[in-house]
Amino acid sequence: MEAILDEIIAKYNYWIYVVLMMIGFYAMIGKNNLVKKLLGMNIFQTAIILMFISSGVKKGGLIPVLDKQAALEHGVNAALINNPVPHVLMLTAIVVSVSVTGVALALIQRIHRRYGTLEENEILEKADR
Amino acid sequence: MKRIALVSTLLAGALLIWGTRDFPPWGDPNAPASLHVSPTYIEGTVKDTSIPNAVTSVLGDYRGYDTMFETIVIFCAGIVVVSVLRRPDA
Amino acid sequence: MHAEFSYWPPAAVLISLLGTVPILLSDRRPNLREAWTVLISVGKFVLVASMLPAVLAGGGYRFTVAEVLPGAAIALRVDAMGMYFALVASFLWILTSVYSIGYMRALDEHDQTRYYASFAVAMSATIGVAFSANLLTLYLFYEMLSLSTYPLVTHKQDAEARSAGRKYLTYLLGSSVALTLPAMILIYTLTGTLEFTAGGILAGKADASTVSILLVLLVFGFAKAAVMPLHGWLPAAMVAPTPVSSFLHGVAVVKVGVFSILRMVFFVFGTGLLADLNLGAVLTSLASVTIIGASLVALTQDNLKRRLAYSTIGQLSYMILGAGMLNAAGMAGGLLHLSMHAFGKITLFLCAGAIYVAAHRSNISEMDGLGRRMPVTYAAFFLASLSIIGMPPLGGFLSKWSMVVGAVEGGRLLLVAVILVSSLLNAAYFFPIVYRGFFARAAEGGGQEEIREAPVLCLIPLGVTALFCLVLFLWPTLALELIRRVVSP
Amino acid sequence: MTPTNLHMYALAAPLIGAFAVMVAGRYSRRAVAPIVLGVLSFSFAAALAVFLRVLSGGGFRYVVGNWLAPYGIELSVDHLGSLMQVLVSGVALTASVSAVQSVAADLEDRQHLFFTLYLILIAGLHGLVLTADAFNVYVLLEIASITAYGLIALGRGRAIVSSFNYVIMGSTGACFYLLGIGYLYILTGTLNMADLARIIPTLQSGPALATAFSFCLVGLWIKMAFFPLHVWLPNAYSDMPDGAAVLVAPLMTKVTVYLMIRFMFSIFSPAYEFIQHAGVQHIVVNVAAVGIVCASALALGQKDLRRMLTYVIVAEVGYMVGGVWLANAQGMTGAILHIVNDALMTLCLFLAVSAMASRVGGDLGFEHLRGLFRRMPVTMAALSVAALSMIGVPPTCGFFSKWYLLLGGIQAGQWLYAGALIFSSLVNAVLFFRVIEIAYFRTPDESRNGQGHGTPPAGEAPAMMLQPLVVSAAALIAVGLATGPLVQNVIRFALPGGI
Amino acid sequence: MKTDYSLPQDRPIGPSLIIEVAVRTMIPFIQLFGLYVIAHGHYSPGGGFQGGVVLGASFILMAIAFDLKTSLRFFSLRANAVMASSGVFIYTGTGVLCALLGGLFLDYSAMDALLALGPVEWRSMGVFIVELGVGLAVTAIMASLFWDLSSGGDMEKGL
Repeated sequence: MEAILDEIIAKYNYWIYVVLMMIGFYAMIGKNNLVKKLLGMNIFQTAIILMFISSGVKKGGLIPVLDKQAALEHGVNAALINNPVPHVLMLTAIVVSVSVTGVALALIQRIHRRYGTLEENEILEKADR
Repeated sequence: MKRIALVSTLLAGALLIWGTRDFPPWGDPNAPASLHVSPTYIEGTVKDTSIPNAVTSVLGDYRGYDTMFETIVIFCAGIVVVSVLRRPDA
Repeated sequence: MHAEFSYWPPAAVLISLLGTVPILLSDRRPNLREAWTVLISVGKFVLVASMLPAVLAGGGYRFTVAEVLPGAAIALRVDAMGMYFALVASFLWILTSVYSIGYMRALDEHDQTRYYASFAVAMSATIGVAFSANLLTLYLFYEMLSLSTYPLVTHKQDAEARSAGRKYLTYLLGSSVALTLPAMILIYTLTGTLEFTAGGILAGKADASTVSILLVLLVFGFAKAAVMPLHGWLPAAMVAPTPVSSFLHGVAVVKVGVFSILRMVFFVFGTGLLADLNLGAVLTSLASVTIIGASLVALTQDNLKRRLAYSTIGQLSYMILGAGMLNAAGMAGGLLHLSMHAFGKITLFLCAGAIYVAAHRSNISEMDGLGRRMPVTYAAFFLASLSIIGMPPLGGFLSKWSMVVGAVEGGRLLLVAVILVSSLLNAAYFFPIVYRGFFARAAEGGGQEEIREAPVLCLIPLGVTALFCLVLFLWPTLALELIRRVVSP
Repeated sequence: MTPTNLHMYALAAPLIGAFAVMVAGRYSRRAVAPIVLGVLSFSFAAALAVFLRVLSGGGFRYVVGNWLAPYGIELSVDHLGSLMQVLVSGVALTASVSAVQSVAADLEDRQHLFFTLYLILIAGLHGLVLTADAFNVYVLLEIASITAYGLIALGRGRAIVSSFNYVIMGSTGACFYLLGIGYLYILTGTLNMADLARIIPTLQSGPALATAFSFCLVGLWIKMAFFPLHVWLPNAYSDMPDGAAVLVAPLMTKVTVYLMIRFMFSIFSPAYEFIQHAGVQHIVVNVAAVGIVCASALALGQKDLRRMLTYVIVAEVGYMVGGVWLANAQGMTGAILHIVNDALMTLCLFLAVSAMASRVGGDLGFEHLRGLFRRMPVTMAALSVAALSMIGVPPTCGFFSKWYLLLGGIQAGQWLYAGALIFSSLVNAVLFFRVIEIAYFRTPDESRNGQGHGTPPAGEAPAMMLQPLVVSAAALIAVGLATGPLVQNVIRFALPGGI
Repeated sequence: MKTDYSLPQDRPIGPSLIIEVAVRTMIPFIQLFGLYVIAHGHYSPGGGFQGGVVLGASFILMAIAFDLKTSLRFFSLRANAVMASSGVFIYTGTGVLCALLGGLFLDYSAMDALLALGPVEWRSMGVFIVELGVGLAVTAIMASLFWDLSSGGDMEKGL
């Protein structure tokens, strides 16, 4: 019991994003409304971004923007500075998710204009006809 | 449908939680992610690229290849939206 | 047997394949087109025959196209067995193409260009099978034959032809993909090669059960041999124009099936191995069932071509029977029957075609008295049927005799009985036709009077083949010489 | 050997071309085709040159931006990658020749948008086959997917709905893959494949590693439409414009299978998948077998040529995944060989489809195919060749990959898989001969020709569509005859050590 | 549950003087800030994406406050397309240029051959160039995304 609690407390960040991820994933595949699917997708991606960023944190670390002179004169102690790589990766991931969201929204608009609804089942029965 | 969704969601969640068991705790400065590659970036950024902002240097230079495609991704998004919405039969 | 590298084998195979180009180009000019056909068929025969001396001298030729799989190239090789089959096939093709001209023109058929073109492709495939150096190449040409004959079988393009074509491909393609291919891969896994080598490649590589499974897979996999129960495609294929039935379904296609099986028996399994595991019985029993069964069914058929088809099914199994005896005499008999039956059966089919051209009749019950109207045709028919039945002085006698000898040597009297019974059955389903032709009274007003012989272009070929049934009895030397090299290398 | 930049030029040419098309295409429609064909021919030539260099001098690794791995992003131009690059650029070039024709007809005033996406997709595929960086794979996958979404959405009828489903499924796959990569990153702190491969064995393979592995794999499976996860593919592929289908259908799934191979053997090791998790291996192979059977059965039920082909594609994915997971050299060879062959077969089939569509009109329901053999003999002949290759009739290339796959299946004792292969070849025979029979015997009834895209002009498709079709059909036989050298000189080096 | 997602047929509130004046005065500063974020990415948090988004936002704000046509007057669709393409082209072109100059792809230090700043300085320069490209592309795409999505493709009437 104790052990499990410590485990959870030590890694609560992961638990949070896993819960978020489940919410998003369920909405993506379980919901009937296209916009809700899309929202689920965004939640999912946010969860992943959260995970990456949290993996870059160091307790009491500084932001990875250095003082040029100080760095040149007497180097840098990497242990004191947060890990920049997750930020970079997540910049990419964010851009990707923005792009996909934009595309999806555009598609949703056309679908709505064509079928007059955003409920998947109604769309499908209209589309098959 | 919904039941399948629920089951697969719970399954995935359980797997992920199970997976976190041998992760380093949050903010651990000795996590592998903090020890293996990233220090080189932090220490190298100024003398390699004379860019004090490590994020920018990694984004634009060390991993510039990713960033190039990232730009292309958003470019594609723009074109897709244009091609989907701006159409005569709309 | 040392085989030296040469471009003759591919030339012999490809000539008719490339020949399709001029045939297709001269679509609008029938005379030119048919001139090409005959020219190509003659050229093919010459090319094949030109390699005969080397084979008789104990040598041969080989040619490798591409080393596609380790230990299994696409390669051609000319040996005695292949040469034997190739000679028969390419010689008969000449006669058939002459006959086709007469037949197709007399009936004024449609799409004759397509007909001649596919015929040429099928011929390439046949010779390719004969000259294949390994199982892979044989499989390649085997499939090519199935596909190239499809347009011929469905030439009529009506509903019946379509369903026949469907049946044709289902049986032939299906069996080869579902049975032959796995068997091939098993052999390859066991031995690491697919090369045809005298005495077989499986010896010592596989246990009895595997070998028997392989044997069954292959006997049925080569469904062109029409071993029962995979024979249904052959009667169905009789909707094709008669030259097709006569040549392809009397000689090329079906003999390719048998030839492939014999190849397997002699060059993949090896008679020695089969004898040790005494699996010859498998072959002989399957064959006997087919022989008797097919002959019985043939009795009931009224459509002449269908009767001939069932007779073919029966006769094909003779060859498998002979091979299954696994002794020199039997195997020789089987191989000899390949050519004897070829000449006999093609004559019969050509006669059927001639009757159809002249009298537009295809049912035996309508053929009363036709013999007096077309004596040449009926005479040829009579000779050929005698040869099939196995009466001296005709070729069929030699092969059946040698098989009987083989059966007696092997002490398998049951097989002797099978051969005799089926010969009687053959007589039973052939003689009535001849009898009706000559002696039965034609129904009044049947319009018998204006029926004349078929066009001369049809008569010459069937006359020649009928004569050959006789010639092969008197001078079978060449055939026997080639066969000797196969059964006792 | 000294690294060359040629493969980067092969990748960059379509990109630059895309921007050129985007800008120039707005002003003159005639500028599009020359640019597209020009850049694609250039990148094909460059890819070919690289391939020849690799054949002579062996593969090499290339660090973008001159940062040594694992700090910079690394590309691996080895035998397999370079072969794939040649395949991608070759297929792209052949397809685009026909595409410029069909797109000009289908959506005339949005050509430049179409071809911008088209070229970027090609560039993305180039990147995918070269990259040796786990995260880079994610970005490139998204590029390929987003462009594909767009191309599908340009299609007819239900296309937008299919495209949206693809968006959802595709992003799910991408997210799963990203999650897996995140786990790997947290465990190892690196994203470079070689570096990962170096570190992973040192970790005690705990739950996290297994989670990472399974999530990445499932993500890729979704992207490649591996059987239970294939639902998005048939609609998406049958609704997209033919000009796009000739590119997407041959390449996307195959490249993803290639990525799975990379992932399984350059990040993880055969030891990890096949020895430590042998049970998983058996399950996957059997799932693949079931997938092949089900997809073939579903294909039998289709009444439309395009939809039939899409299910055939799903079945073929089963072939390749199963072949990889057979865990022996034969199966692996077969899988890689089948990636090449299946790309070519699918290319030929879809080129034929778009050629037919140019004459019959958009709807390729079977009853619209009547009498096509007389009207367009060349097209139907090419289709028949591709059909034979699908059935697996020598000497077409389809036979030889099937041969290796069966060999591997039998050696691994996976009888279910081997049986499924045989079954699906039989089903393919039925499928394609049904089509050929309709086109060969049935005479077109004139009443129907009125509707649809007006009365279709009789006769063959335009030359721009026939030439690539004939080329691809010839390639099927040529590659088939060249199987021996291909396996000996290329694929042999691509097999991972230890299997 | 069926909801009505259709766009509002006409703008609920007419043009309001306060908003327009406020926006008119804000936009230049917003754009200036956007440029600053792009340019200063080397020394402080920021860079092409962030700055590009801010710049794009300025046009979006314009489209919201006035209406779509107004923003199109300042930033035409053609300019938008050219800007987006050229932005991405700058990035790719830089990579190719480095390769052509004898370095590897995207190896900025190779551009030392053009103008001797020293390889390290050139790396920083190169990053700046590509960030500029990214900024251009993102600005253009952000604006066009908003235009298309808000007006449903016909550039008639925004939100």
